[in-house]
Amino acid sequence: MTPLLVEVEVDGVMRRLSVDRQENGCVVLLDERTIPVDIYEPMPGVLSLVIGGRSYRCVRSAMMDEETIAVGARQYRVAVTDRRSLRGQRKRPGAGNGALQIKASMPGRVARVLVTQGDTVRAHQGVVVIEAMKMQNELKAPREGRVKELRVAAGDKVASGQVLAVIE
Amino acid sequence: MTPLLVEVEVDGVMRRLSVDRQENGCVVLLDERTIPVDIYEPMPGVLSLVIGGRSYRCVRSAMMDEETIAVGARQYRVAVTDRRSLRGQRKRPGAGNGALQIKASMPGRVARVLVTQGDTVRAHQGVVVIEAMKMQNELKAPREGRVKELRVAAGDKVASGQVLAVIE
Amino acid sequence: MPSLRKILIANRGEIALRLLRACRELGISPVAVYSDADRGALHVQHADEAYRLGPAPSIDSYLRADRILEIARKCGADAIHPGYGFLSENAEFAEACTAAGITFIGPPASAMRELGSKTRARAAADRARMPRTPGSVRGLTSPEEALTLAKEIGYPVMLKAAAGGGGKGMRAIRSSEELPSALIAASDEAARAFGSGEVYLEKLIERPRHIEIQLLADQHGNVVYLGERECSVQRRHQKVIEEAPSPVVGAELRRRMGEAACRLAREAGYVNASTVEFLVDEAQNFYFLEVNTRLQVEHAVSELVTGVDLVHLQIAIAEGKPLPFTQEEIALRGHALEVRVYAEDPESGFLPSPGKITRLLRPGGPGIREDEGVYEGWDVPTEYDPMLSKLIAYAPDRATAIARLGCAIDEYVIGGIRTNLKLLRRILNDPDFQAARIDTSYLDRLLAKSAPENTEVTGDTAIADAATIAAVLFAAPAAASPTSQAQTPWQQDALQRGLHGGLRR
Amino acid sequence: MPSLRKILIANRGEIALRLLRACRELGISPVAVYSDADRGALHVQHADEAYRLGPAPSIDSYLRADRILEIARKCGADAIHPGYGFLSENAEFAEACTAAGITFIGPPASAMRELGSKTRARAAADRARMPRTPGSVRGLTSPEEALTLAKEIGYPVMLKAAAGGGGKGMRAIRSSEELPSALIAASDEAARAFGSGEVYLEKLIERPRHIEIQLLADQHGNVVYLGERECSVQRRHQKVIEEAPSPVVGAELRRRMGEAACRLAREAGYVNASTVEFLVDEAQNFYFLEVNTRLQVEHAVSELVTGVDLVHLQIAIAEGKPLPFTQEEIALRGHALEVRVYAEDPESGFLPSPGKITRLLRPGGPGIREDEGVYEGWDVPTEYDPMLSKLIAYAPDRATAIARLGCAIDEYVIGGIRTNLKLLRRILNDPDFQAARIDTSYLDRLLAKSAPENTEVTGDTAIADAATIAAVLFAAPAAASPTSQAQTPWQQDALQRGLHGGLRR
Repeated sequence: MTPLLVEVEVDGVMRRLSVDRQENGCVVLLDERTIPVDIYEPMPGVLSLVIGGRSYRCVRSAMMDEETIAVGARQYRVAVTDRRSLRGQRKRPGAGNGALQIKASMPGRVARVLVTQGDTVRAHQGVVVIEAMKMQNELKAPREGRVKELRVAAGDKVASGQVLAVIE
Repeated sequence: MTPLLVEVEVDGVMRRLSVDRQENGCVVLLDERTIPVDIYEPMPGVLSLVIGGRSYRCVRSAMMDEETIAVGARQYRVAVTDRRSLRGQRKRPGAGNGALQIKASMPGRVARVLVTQGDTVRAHQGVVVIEAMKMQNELKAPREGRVKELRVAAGDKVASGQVLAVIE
Repeated sequence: MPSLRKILIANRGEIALRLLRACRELGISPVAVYSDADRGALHVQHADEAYRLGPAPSIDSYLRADRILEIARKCGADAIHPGYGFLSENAEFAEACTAAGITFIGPPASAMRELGSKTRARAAADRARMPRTPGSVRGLTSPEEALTLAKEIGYPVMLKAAAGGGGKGMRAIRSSEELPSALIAASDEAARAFGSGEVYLEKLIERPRHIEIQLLADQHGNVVYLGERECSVQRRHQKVIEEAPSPVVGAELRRRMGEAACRLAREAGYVNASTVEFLVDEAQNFYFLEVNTRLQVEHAVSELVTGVDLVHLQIAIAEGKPLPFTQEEIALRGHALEVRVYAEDPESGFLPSPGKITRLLRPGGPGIREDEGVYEGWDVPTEYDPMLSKLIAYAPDRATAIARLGCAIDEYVIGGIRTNLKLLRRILNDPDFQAARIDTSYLDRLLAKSAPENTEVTGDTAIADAATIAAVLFAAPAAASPTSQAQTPWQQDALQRGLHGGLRR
Repeated sequence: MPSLRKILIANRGEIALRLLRACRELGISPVAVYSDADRGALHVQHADEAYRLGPAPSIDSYLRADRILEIARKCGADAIHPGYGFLSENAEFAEACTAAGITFIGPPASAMRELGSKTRARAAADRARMPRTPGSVRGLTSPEEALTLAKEIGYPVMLKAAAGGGGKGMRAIRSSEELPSALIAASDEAARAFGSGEVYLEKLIERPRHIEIQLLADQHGNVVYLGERECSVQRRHQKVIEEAPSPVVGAELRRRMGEAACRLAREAGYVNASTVEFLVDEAQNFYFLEVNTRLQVEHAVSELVTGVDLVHLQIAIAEGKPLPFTQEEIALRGHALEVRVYAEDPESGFLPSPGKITRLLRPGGPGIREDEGVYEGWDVPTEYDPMLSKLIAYAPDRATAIARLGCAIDEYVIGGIRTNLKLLRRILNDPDFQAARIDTSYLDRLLAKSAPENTEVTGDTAIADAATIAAVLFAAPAAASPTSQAQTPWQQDALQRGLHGGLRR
């Protein structure tokens, strides 16, 4: 069997692993250490790992385009990429200069739109206000730019993850 | 839409229903009463029914060839049949004269086999003893007959529902 | 009054389920009401009867007093329990229940009015010889009156809305220059929020603790206090963690606060459960803050340390029964802490995080109580308060209760939405919280500090390694379970597909 | 002795998780051990460390004292908690731990031996001036001796195995004719089960209640009792429901039983937690039965009424700390009941029902504690005791605790396997149980009566109608969810397929 080579971004740090499937688990090569891992999957989205005698219950949660792994009280934001498609992918918001989508972080209703198309916005300037659970929440531009598109108007219902505006 | 006609055996009593799907629920014709039913499925295997203002949480559990519906503390054994295939199907053990399978009611190990092939057995005579969870349990012939087949021997591991012997 | 047979629960979420359980335990049939967003909610599933109120917004559903009364009449309910929030402090609704011959499980409308207005309650506090912050006992009528009063009691002062709650119409004023314009702004805000622009002025207490007394009063004039709760861990005037007893209240202070609260209840002709809130300063002076004329969210911690069931007693009181114990028979034992589990993201400015709960693993074991309002598969609606559940720990002492609650949070898994569990864990780990060095601005101070990184907490990277490996195994399911779909040899190409499938699920 | 830092938990199931939680709360690192059947068990998932013992059978895993000690040494555990069952009452194991420099959380081996043999314990009871049933204090040596003794104390008498437990080697004898052959049979059975054929004879108490005293003894000679538990609801000498306090024990009887139990513990040089079991007759005479030199399954009900944590205290005692309270400081408050939830089918002769738990909905809310050992998706193994979970209710009084526990059982859903939940509910509903008219043969009498039919319970058929309709909707999923796969018009043919699919799933 060919070991799997992957790169994982964990809490913003990129890590390289090789994973080789074995009976009852796998052998991982991480940071030049060879780590045998005993694996049990009690239910979908939950993995019990025993590594060198230490036991970890790892729970996956996917929210919008983000994935976290919780181990006890600790939560890690992770993003797994295969090696070939690594470059140019999963760029973090605000990191580059391309067009950037502002998405609703929760379902709700558009209370106000604070900009108009063509406006220049500063980083962290409010763009759209969403109301949900009795609270108003201002979604901000992650970096400076120009409002290329405005896809919602006051009063619109929006779904979680829906694109509200595009900054370029 | 054509209403669905079904027969259900509930705790041994055969009942006939017609079910007509509507928005947010259905209309049931049962015992010559027309019953509007509001339906919500919070998770697979669980139904919340509101019937005439009364609320029922109904939980399905399937064990071996038996199905139960639990409503609060009450459990009902149910068997749904469509009308065409009703006759001759789902005959209860001991009710007829055909060949009859004795199945393991739980996973375990065969402790003893109490009969040999060709033996005549009385109703309720012990046939096989299964050991599980530190307890020995004797599986009995549901009616008199002859041991047509014996499919296990002492020491065998058996799965739940596995056929151990056939009585004819 | 005969025993109640059927109670309509005019609420939703965890409190509806908690009330429903109490009804069942007492052999009373619980009736649920629900909005369109709540047809699948736990309180509907578990009720004996359930009736639709209307569309999701509260104003069209849980605030529809007329619909609720109509349903109660039609289904033959002989009482209504309003829970907290919604109609629970609405005197008109209490009156309408009484007029319809339906028992309102709460105080008489008159007592609710007397104590519901903060200015009237302050006047009642004076009659009950209860310490309060220096300041007005009626609404301010002019900026001049405000300036004179403020000078008299000394800056800093607080402007507050008489009908207020939740921090609206509230302003801290540190000098006379700020006062006139703040008065106008506060009054405007109060008028918009509560339909009354009445504001009053009181001395601002620096770094106060929020400590409140739980009261029970029956219809026969018996009033008792069941100790205090400390609720100093707040954000924007919303309580986050509550505990009983308060780590700073001794027997003598408890007795003085409790007796003062009982006097106020008697003064107002109060019946049923209520809470008298106080601010306590660093010198252990206590000042009357306001009265909540209903069951509190945080009532569970009092139940655990006193051993009583407040909802059972609310119902008994409504049935006309006398309290089953005297003040002398009430003893506190052990320590209880409650955390409010919210669907919100503390790391993004506490944005609400409604949505589908894809995984729910609840803690259990000794000393753990959960008053839950959600289940795995439930879609948390956007229309209501984002509280999912109350997680409560009881133990012989405060340190053990904190440790126990922390462990329960570690066990708790809520997947698919963001929650404040990690923040709650951080508070419980905080040395200041553990040493009870808290006041109402404690949480703001904690939040101003940056949260410790995962690696700082442990000092080793093994847990991060496990998370890293788990992330890969989740993304490539074949790696996790050799007996699942991918029994074919482990191949690079298949895995690339696995990775994508895993990520995009 | 320094504080413990790492404890190996030599057990499985709910007690392993309960012990593990206690360790975490105390800041002690818990280490799990597991058989091949338990790799996916909760106690493995939640431990800090986990080590494989061996194949599934207990004799190859949880009874492997050598493996467990080796693991403890290798991982640096400074103590072992044995839980109940398995190695918990094995004096050789306790000695081996001590020899290896690892603290055994339990009594010294000497006290375990002194009280573990029933005949030696009876002799110790005499020295401690503790009432016991008339009969022998050493093993019978001949049928003649047995006949003489039986005549002396009067029939009916009981034959019991000195090393016994769980009803093995036990015989009720009503006349001298039965005695000689029964003696041989009992001795043979005892020899096979326990490796010792020693049997003794005692007076049979008619319709006794099983009432036991919880003890704690520290290393400094302090011994206290934490009230009693009544465990009269039994089947084949296995407890099914336990409660504290006993509904028939008043303050005076409690004091007499408690003090007698403390005397016995002192007599035997006992340290740590133990339980002294008694039979109590209808005239409230109490007779020493036996001592359990370990934590009991039913310890939780004592914790709830006394407000202490017995496992925390076991650990503190093992660390050499003195008890943190005196006898006078221990007070009972409220009432607690526990039911043992088993994977067994009471309707088919209590056949075990292992298998996969396909749905698990756990109860919650006020006064409910669950010490759980399973989760949704867990495959209950065939190799061990079929207890899934302990469900415990606390309330101010017995009637409320019974009602509360009944409601919790109604909420509890365990799908995919058969359980005794329905029988537990039936007991809680039974007027005799509610009136505390119970003794150790109560449950056999109840089981001899036929269970009430579903319709008898309610008197109406509406619930059966709902179940009937639900059965059809489950069988034809399209009927339940119009927005699911079958969005096409409701058609006879599609439904026939749906029906079959539903049934055969």
